[in-house]
Amino acid sequence: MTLESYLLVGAALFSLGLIGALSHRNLIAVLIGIELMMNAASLNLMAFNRFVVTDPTTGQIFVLIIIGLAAAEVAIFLSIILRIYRAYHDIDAEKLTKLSG
Amino acid sequence: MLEQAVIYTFVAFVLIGGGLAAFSRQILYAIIGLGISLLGLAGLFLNLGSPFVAAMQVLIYIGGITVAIVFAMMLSIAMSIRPPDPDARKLGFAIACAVIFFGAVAHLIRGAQFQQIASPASEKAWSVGALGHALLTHYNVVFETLSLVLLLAIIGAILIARKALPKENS
Amino acid sequence: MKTDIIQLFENPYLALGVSIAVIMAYLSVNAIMLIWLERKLSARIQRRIGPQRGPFGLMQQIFDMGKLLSKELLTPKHANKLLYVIAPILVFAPVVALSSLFPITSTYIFHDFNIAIVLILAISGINVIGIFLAGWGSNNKYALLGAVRSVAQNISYEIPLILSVIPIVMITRTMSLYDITLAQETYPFILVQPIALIIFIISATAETNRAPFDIPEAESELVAGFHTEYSGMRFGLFFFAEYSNMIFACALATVLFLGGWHGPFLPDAVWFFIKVYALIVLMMWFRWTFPRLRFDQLMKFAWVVLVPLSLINLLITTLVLKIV
Amino acid sequence: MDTLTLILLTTISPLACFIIAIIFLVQQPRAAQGLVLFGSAVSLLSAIGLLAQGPVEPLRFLWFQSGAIQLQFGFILDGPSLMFGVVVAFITACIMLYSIGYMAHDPSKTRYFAMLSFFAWSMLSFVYAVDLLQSFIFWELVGLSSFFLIGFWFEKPEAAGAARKAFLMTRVGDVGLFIGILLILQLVSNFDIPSLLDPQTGLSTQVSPGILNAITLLIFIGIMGKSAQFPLHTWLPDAMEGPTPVSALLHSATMVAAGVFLMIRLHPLFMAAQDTALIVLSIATFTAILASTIAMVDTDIKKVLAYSSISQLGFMLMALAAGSLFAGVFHLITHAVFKALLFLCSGIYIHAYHTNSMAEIGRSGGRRLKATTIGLIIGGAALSGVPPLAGFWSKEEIFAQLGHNGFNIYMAGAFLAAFLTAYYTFRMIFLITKPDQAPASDHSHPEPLNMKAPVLILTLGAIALGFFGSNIAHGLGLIPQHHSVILMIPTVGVVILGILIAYLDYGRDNAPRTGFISKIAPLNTLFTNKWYIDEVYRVTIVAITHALSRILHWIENHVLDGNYDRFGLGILRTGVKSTRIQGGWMQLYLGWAIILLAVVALYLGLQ
Repeated sequence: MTLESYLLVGAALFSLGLIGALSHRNLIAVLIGIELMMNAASLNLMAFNRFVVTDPTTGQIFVLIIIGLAAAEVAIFLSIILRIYRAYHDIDAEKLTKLSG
Repeated sequence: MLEQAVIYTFVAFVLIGGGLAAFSRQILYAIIGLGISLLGLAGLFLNLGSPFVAAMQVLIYIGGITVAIVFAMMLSIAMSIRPPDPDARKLGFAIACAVIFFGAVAHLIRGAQFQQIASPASEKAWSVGALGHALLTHYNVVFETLSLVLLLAIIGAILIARKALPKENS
Repeated sequence: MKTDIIQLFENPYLALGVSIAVIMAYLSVNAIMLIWLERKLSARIQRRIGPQRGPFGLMQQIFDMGKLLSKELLTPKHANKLLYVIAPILVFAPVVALSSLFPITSTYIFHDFNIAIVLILAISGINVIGIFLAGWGSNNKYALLGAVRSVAQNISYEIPLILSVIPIVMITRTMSLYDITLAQETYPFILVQPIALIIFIISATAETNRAPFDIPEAESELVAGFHTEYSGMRFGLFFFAEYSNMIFACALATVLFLGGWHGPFLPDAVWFFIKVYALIVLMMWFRWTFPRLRFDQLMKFAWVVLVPLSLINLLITTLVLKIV
Repeated sequence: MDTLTLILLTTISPLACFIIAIIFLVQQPRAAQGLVLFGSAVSLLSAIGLLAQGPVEPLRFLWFQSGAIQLQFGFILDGPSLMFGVVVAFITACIMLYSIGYMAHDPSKTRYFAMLSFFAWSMLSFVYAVDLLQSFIFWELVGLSSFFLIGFWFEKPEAAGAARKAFLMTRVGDVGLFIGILLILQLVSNFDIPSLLDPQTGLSTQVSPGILNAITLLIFIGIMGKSAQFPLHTWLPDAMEGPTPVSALLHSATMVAAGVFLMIRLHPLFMAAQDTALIVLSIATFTAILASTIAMVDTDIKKVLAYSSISQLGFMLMALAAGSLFAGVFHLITHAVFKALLFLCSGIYIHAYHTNSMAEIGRSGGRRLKATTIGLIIGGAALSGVPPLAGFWSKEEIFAQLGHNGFNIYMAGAFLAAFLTAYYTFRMIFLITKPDQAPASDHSHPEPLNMKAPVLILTLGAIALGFFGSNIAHGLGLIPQHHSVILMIPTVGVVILGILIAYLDYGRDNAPRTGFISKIAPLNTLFTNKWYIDEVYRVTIVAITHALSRILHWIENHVLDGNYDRFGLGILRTGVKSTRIQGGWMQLYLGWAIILLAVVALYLGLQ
C-alpha cells in the first residue's frame, strides 16, 4: 500500500469517528467516536513515519504519546461520565441541560 | 500477494470496526466495533514496521481502554436502557459533516506531493532499544510531561469519580 | 545455535497456520490430560481414589469428551446470538496465538520476537473481553455478575503480574523470551527474584480464575459464573481455555523464572515440560488446599498487598541494578 | 576521610536526622532532640575537617542533561564556603544546645528540632552548592524552613501572619532572582558557578555590560528580599514572633546570611557590573542608617536586635559592593557570632522575665543574671565596634575599604550608621543594667547550664574572632589591608561618641532616660513609626489598588455594563429569534468546526 492509501484509510477512520461523535446521544458512544479519531491520527503519523521521515523513531514516539494521552483522557472522561450518571441517572448528552438557563 | 491480502484484511477490520462503532445503536456493539477497529489498526502498525507500537496499541487500547469503557458502561445505566430511537436529522448532519471532511481531505491527499524517502530506514532503528533511547534522551521532557499528565489524570479521575462526601450532598 | 522455524517455511503465513494447528492439537490433548491429572490429584489430596475407567482412569476423560461433543449446542432464547458464539472463541484464541512464542528447546523455536513479552502481556489481555461478552451475551443475571467480577479481578491482577515481569526485563535488558532463557544459563532467576516469582504465581492463579481466586464461578453464589448458560462443546471451550491458560501462565513462569529449557542430563524440551508441569501441579495443589476468598478480600489483596509489594520489589531491583 | 565523605556527612546528616525525627520520633521528643544534636555535631566536625583540608577543586555530578544544558549537583569547596560552612554548623549546634533549655516545656519539641535540622541542611547545602539552580533550590528551601520556624507557634495569629509575611516578601525578591538565573541560562546555557565566575571565559566576558548589570540587579533583588534590605526589609522585625533561638539562627548564620552569601558567591559578577555595585552600595548604606535610626527608639529588645541585624547586613553589602570580598566575609562571620550571642542573651532574659521590653527586663533585675549580662555587654560592645572585640576589626576593615576606594559619601553614611549602632546598643545595655527603679523582689532565676554554655562559647568567640582576620583573608586567598592608625581614630571616635551619648541619656545616675532624639519631635515620630514604611506600603499599594478598582468599577458600571446591558438586550432579542441555531447542542458545534476546518484546509491546500 502506498502512503496515499494509508492516509485515505486514516481519513475514512476519522470520518467514521466523526459520525460516531456527532450522531450519538450516549456519552460513551461519543467517547468511542473520539477514540476512533485519535487512532486515525496515529495511523497518519505511523504512515508518515514509514514513508516520509528519515528518523524512524519520531512517528512511533508520537504514537506512543497519543496512546498515553488517550489513556489519560479516557480515565478522566469515564470518571466524569460516572459522576454525571450519579447526578442525573442518565448519560444522554441531550438531557444534561441543567446549565442552559 | 498473500501479504497484500493480509493488509487489506486489516484495512477491512479498521473500516468495518469503525463503521460498527459509528453506526450501531447498541453501545456494546459500538465497543466491540472499536475493539475490532483497534485490532486492525495494530495490524497496520505491524505492517508499517513497528511491532512494538502495535503491541502497545493492543496492550493499552484493547487491554486497557476498551475494558475501561466496558466497565464504565456496566456501571452506568447504559446497560439496561433501551437504546434511544435514532434521530434521523442528527445522523444526517453527522454524515454530511463526515462526507464533507472526507471529501476535502481526500482531495488534498490526491493533490499533495510527498517527499518520500527511497527506502525505509535500517532494521536497527525500529528496535525497542532505539525507541527507548530516543524517549529518554531527545524526547525526555515529553516523556516526563506525559508521565506527569498520567499521574494527574489518575488523581483527577479518582477525585471526580469517588463517592460524594456527605457534606457535598447538602 | 537457534533456528527460526518460521524461516524454514517459504511462506510465513503457512508456518503460522501449521503452528496454530499443532498448538491446537497439543492444547486439546493437554487439557484432557490435565483434567485427568486434576481429578487424580484432588482424589489423592482428599484420600479418595478418583476416576477408575481404563488404565489409571484415563478413559474417563475420553468418555467425558465424547459426552461434551455429542451434546446439542443450546443457545438460550434471549441470548445475543453473535456475542454468545464469539465469546468462547475470544477466550481461547489469545492462548493459541501466543503459545508459539515459547522457546521450548534451545535449537528450534518458532520465531524469536524481540518484544515477545510485551506481545504476550498485550494479547493475553484480550480474553477479558471474551469473558465479558460471554456474561453479557448469555442474558443471565448470574452470568453477568460472574463476568463483572471476573473482569474486575482480571484487570486488578494484571497489574502486579506485569510489574513482576518488569524486573526480569530490567535484569536481562531484553524482551525476547529466548534471550531471557539464555541469560539463565548459570542460575535461574528464581534465585534473584523470588518475590517476583511469588507475585507472578499468585497473580497468574487469579488471572486463570482458579481457586482460591475462583470467585467468578463460586458455585454456591453464582451457579457457575460467566459460563452458566453454556453447554456442550462451547462449555468445553471454556474448560479448555482454563487449562490452556494454566499451561500458558506456567510456561511463562518457567521461561522467566525457572530457566526454561536449562537443566542437566535430559534434553531441553523435557526439562521445559518438567518445570511447566511441576508448576501446574503446584497450582492444582493450591486449589485443593486454600479456601476461597471473599470478593472484597480478593480485590483488597491485589491492590493493598500485591501491587505495593511488586512496586517495592521493582524499586529494590532498580537500586541494586543501578549500584551493581 | 576523603573529601566526598566529609562533605556528604556535613550536608546529609542534618537531613537524615530531620527525616528520622519527623517520621519516627514524634512521640519521643527527648530522643529526637538528642538525635538532632548528634547530627549537628557530626555536621560541625566534618565541616571543620573540610576546612582543615583546605580548598580543593569543586566536586560535580551530572544530574540532568537536556540538549546542551547540563544541570549538575555538586559541592564547591573554596575559601568562603568552607569557612562559612563551619560558621553555620557551629552556630546551629550552639543554638540547638541552647534550645534544649529554651524549648524544654514546649509540647511539639520534635517538630521544632526537626525543623532546625532541616534548616541547617538547607543552609549548608546552599553554602556548598556548585550549580546556580542547585543554589536556587536550597535558597528556596531556606526560605521555606524559616517560614516553618517563624510560624512555629502557628496557633498565635501574629506568628502565622509574620511567617506568611516573611515568606511572601522574600518571594517577591526571589522572582527577581529567578528571572536573573533564567536570563543566565538563556544567555550562556551554563549554571556552573565556578565557570560563570571565571575572569577569562565567564559570564562577564560573554555578555554586554548592560545585560550584566540587568542580571546582577535582578539577582540583587533576590538578595534584597532575603537579606532584608530596604524596601523589602519589613518582614524581618515581624519575624521576631518565632522562638528566640530561631531568631538567633535566622539573623546570624542562616536565612539573612544566605543573601549576603549569594553576593559573596557571585562577587566577581557584581564587581564587573559597576552600575549595580553602585546601586547596591547606595541601598545598603541607606538601609544601614534607616535600620539604626529605628533601633534607636524601639523598646522591644528583639526588635532592636532585628533592626540592628538589618543595618549590619547593610554594612556587609556595602563592603562587598565597595569591592572587598574579605571585609564582607569577615563581617558576616563576626556578625554571625556576636548577633547569635546577643539573641541568645535576650532569649535568656525573655525566658526568665516573660517580657520583651528592655525597661521591664531592667526593672525585673536583669543584671542579676551574671553570665547573661556579661555576654550581653561583650556582644553589644562587639556589635558597636569597641576595640579590640570582633566587630571592631571587621567594621574597621569596611571603613578602610570604603576610604581606600574613594567612596567618601558612603563612608560618611557608614560613620553615621556606626555612631547610631554604638548608641542604640549601649542604650539597650544601660536600659537593662541600670534600671530606673530598683528591682522589686529578689526572686532569683537560674540560668540553666545548657543555655549558659552556648552564651559563654559565643562570648569567647566575640572576643577572640577579631584577631583571626588575617587567617580568614588567607583562607580567601587574599592579603588583608593594613590598617592605618589615622583611619582608626575616627572609627573609634564615633563609637566612643555613641557610647558617651548613650551614657548621658540612659547610663548616668538620674539620667533623663529618654533619647536625645526625642527633642527633635518630627524625627522621633518618624523613627518610632519605622519611617512609616509599612504605612507607605499600605497607602501606596493598597490605595492604588483601591483607586484602580474604583475607576474600574465606574467603567464597569457606566461604560461596560451599561453598554453591555444595551448590547445584551439587543443580543437577547436577536438570540431569542436565533435560538434554534444555538441549541446548546455541543455536537452541532463540533460538526460546524470540522466543516470549517475542512474548508480552510481545502482553501490553503488549493493555493
